[in-house]
Amino acid sequence: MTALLSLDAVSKRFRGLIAVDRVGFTVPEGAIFAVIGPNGAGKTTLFNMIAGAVAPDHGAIVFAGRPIHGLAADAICRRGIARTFQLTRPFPALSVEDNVTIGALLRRPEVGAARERAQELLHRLDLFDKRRRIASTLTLPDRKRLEVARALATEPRLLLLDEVMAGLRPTETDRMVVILRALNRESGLTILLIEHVMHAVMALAARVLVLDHGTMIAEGTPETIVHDPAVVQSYLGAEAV
Amino acid sequence: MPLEVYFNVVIGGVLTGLVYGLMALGLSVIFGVVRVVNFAHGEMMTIAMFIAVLAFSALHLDPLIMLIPIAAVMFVFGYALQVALINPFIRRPEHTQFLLLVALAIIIANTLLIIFGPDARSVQTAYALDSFQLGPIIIDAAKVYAGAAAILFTVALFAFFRLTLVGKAIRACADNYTGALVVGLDVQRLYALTFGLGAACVGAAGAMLVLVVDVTPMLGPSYTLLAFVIVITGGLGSMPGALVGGVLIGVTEALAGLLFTPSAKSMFAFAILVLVLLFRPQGLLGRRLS
Amino acid sequence: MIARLTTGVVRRSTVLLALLLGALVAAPWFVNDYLLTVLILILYFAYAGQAWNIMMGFAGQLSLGHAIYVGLGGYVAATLFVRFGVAPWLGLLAAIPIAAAAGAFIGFLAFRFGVAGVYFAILTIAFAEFARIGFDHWDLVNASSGLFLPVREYAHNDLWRLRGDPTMFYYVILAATVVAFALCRLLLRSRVGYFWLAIREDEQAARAAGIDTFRYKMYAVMISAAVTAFAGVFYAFFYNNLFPEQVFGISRSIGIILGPIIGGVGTLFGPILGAFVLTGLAETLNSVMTAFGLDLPGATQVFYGICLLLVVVALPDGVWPPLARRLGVAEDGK
Amino acid sequence: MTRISMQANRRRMLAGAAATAATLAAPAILRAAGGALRVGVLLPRSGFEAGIGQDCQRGADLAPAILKSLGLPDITLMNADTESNVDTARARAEKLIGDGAQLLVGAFDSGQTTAIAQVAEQKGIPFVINIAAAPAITEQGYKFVFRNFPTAPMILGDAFANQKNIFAAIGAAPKSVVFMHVNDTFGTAMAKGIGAVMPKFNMPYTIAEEIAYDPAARDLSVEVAKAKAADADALLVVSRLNDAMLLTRELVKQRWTPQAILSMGPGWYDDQYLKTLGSLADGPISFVPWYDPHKKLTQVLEAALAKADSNVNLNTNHIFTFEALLVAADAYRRAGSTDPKALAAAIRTTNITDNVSIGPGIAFNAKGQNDKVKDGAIQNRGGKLLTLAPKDAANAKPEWPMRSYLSRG
Repeated sequence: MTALLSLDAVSKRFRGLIAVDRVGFTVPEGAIFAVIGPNGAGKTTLFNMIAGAVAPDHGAIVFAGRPIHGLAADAICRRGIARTFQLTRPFPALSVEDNVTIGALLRRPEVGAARERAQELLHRLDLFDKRRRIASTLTLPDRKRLEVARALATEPRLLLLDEVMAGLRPTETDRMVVILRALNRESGLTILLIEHVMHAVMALAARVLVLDHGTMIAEGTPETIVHDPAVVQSYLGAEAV
Repeated sequence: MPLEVYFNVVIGGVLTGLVYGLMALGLSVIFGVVRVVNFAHGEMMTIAMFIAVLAFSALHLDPLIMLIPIAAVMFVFGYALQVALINPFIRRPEHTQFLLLVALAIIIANTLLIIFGPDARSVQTAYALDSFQLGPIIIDAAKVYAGAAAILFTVALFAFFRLTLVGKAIRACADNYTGALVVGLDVQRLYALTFGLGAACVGAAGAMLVLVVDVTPMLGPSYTLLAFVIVITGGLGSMPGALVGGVLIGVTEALAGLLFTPSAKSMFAFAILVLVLLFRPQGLLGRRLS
Repeated sequence: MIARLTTGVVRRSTVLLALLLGALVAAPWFVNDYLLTVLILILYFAYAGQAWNIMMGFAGQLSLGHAIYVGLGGYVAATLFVRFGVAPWLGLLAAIPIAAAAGAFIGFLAFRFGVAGVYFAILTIAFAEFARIGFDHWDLVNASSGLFLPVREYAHNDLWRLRGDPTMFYYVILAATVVAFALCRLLLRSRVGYFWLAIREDEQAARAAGIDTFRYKMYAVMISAAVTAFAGVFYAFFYNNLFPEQVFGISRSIGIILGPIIGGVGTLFGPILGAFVLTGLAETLNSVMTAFGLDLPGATQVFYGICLLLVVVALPDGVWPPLARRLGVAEDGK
Repeated sequence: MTRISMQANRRRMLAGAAATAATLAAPAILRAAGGALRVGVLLPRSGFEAGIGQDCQRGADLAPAILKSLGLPDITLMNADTESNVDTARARAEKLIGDGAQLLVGAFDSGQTTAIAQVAEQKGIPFVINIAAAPAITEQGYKFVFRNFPTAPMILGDAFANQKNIFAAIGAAPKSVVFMHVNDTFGTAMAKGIGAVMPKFNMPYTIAEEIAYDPAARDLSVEVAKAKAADADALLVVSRLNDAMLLTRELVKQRWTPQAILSMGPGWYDDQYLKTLGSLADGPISFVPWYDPHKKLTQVLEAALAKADSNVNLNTNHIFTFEALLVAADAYRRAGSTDPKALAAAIRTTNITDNVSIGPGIAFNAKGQNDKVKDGAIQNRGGKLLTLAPKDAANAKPEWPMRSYLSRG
């Protein structure tokens, strides 16, 4: 497997506070890769740097063989990286279908074709029946699904998911896991996720990276991670095991 | 041109700029906290100016003495306005607030027209036409008094925001709305207080301005625009910024009038505004917005 | 089932629009000259309001200085006509790129330097004022003494040179309003329209969805400016005089903006309805005042202001969205 | 003051009520068969020109009674407010015509006047302009538009002629002047005209500096400092009311009294100017379209105005609005019909010699312009306006040079 995304010694500082400190890892094409860590560990900052919302101070981010650090968010999306937001940001006054259609228009300039694609994705994410609803009226789980659908609509090679399981009931989490796994299997979509719900991480990810205070403290398969003493101490605690 | 002309003009610009700054301060305080752009700002000042004219013509009360009472009246007006009308609009989109305040401006200006008629009104104090002469330099006395009063008023307001509990609470609201709600501050009342204070500033400025400017009911829009320019130049939400912006705009217009054709002098004020927006969008003394 | 319902909605709004259009086309046979003038004013504001709505209603960029495009359009076409005898429709070909270029310049500065929200709005006012003062000093356009168009040839209607009676101007502005409506509908249903809505709703999320927001905001400003330019050309040839104070002034900008806000920002029909409501209101108030023999300057405007206030308090999203729901022709989510 | 303007408004309301009653009472068919001539009066009575518009209205309100006393037929005023806006001016003109106005009068502002002129021309309704100096208005080949007010070049020509008369009378003249003008429609038209007109008069002075300022200026201290620094003998100005007051105050504050202030526009003779500035208002000489104090009708008009508004001095705004209505009533008498075409034909042959303004009287040339109207020179003295020139209208000798501002109470 070739590397789709690789980070090399990426750092970011905010007003003297080091949010991310020399983080480096590689996500192979077609993998599902998880980043975990306690709140404030720098996960979202790391995501924001990959997605182009903020530029790294140091280090390199290479996607599909080309450096992308410092590019604008929209340029990075056009290269093939789509993201969701931890605090969901649908287009509030638009319908569910329009939200996803907008994503699909990136690769399918024809509105009709984009709408068809959006409807397929809404089916996939169990939102088809709600496609005429105004996005701001959706429940949190639906909004999370909508974000995933909109991100998928841009036809990414790499999908960045920022805590899409948070706030979901166990059955909903399982459903999301099934959907994501199917996407990964069928189209070879690479997924990088930040997740607190360890159950989902264990079920999905082939590899896990653990961040704490901006630095990497472990990387490996889920099984090795959960037994890593440093991880257990800093983050997982007794109840997660 | 003789050198003293430059001195005269610059000193005049600084003094007028201070009064403009106080007027703009009201806009700045309101925007900084309530996040509403007061498009009726100039009209509110016109109300204050007419009150000053009435007080002088009916009771021979000097506008500088009336400064505090007029500020108090305008405070009540602003407070009531916020409670009755503006409060439901705080979370609404900007264009809706714009419409609300434009409607208010239309009502104020034309009510004043009906009550006072269209003619320019002024206040002829004993010192209205005095000037101080220092060698070749001549300084307009009324502008000196007005400028000094503007500084005093601003210092008092600054102290209020820094030292009193209510002032600190208002600043907390401005910094973090949700946070203020969480710690149990009565945000709506604080907003009303703020709008009242902003109105008081513009009221005080109006009382001073009648010393140097005649008032007509249609004066509002040009002062609203001036307040925008000053406040954005100095930094929206920054109190010293408003005064600095006022002085900068005052001096710029004065010098531009001297060096170029005076009829185009406000173009230079707009040029400064554009430059500030582009290169220092938070304003000269404003804090950078995230 | 759902499909049948939607076609029903579409058909109903088409029928209503056709009825309105039919009534407007037939209007000159039924109304007197005064009402015809009022209708021209309404359509003029409906047209300009639609143009502004492209920028604000669709792409979410609040322009409070739209008079600059009215003024540029009017002055370019009028100057070409007065100085070189160029017909207004050819003048329009110059006015449109010039207005669009001005829009592009303002947009470029604002969007490149991250000027947004209220700051952007004030920047647009600043440029309109800039233009006003500049034209007040520009001798080629007669500075502040005003540019007058020759109005001699009234004998017959000359559509090519836009010289003629109010009925001709009425049909010109009616056609322009219809074209603008069709254009807005087309834009809103196209890729660019969806991208604008995304930017209006959440610019950061729009960028995350791969939208080059700078470019699409530029399109919005330029198209809006270009469409507005014709309002200026129409103004120049209908009133036959241009004064910088009258065409570039802040009150003209406000006049353009009020209609769409009252009607419903971001809707297709809102700007048109808003123009009817506002101009209708102003004229009705005036007639009522005259009928009661109340000749008190300023009183009409006070009542007008109060009505504006009541509408915005009662219907903050504008008159059209609730009315459309009542009529069963709601514009789906947009 | 408040009380007075309220009274004026109430009176106007009553007049309006009467007009409406008349409208309702008279069926359309009877209109042509005599009765009062219905005149639409369009003035900017709100908005930024409200002051002047309402002042003009005073002249209109006095007209019907005076004209009746002269034995002229009745006229009924139909008042409309243009709100200082071109769009509104046009709509109001259409409305007035729709409501039965048979003749229009207005509208002070050149832009609004042009908009109304087009409506009048299309409808074939005569339009008598009270005040508007832009030359272009009567260069359009209109058949139904008439102007009993001088154009900017005419005002300039008369101003220079009258100045030379005054200089000759006092045996002195300034060597240099600073020319300050407001940068609005009228001010720019005058500034442009001056280059063409002044050389023809071989004036004794040169223009040391030209200073254009903003009509909405909040402060004129810089402008005056600049003018003072030019070190000229006199001040030549074209201004409006507010800026005239601002300029005067700045002259006092900056302690500069020029030999003379020669104004070629409104402002310096306005009532508001005299009342507000008191003794400081004395001295400026205005070269403007004015009344001839010796004419009989002037005295009638002055008396009527004194009765209606004792605080107000007769001025240009009243005179020319009144004269516009005089033209209307006179035409109606001669035409004997309210038919617009007959009225327009009658106006074209107007020859009124018993009028108010200076000059031989009112008559219109082929373009509809009264090219006989003459300007006067008036000086503010002790709160009154004295006429210095032309000779046959004069009732005082000039006071020259101006008394120093610093020596006044």
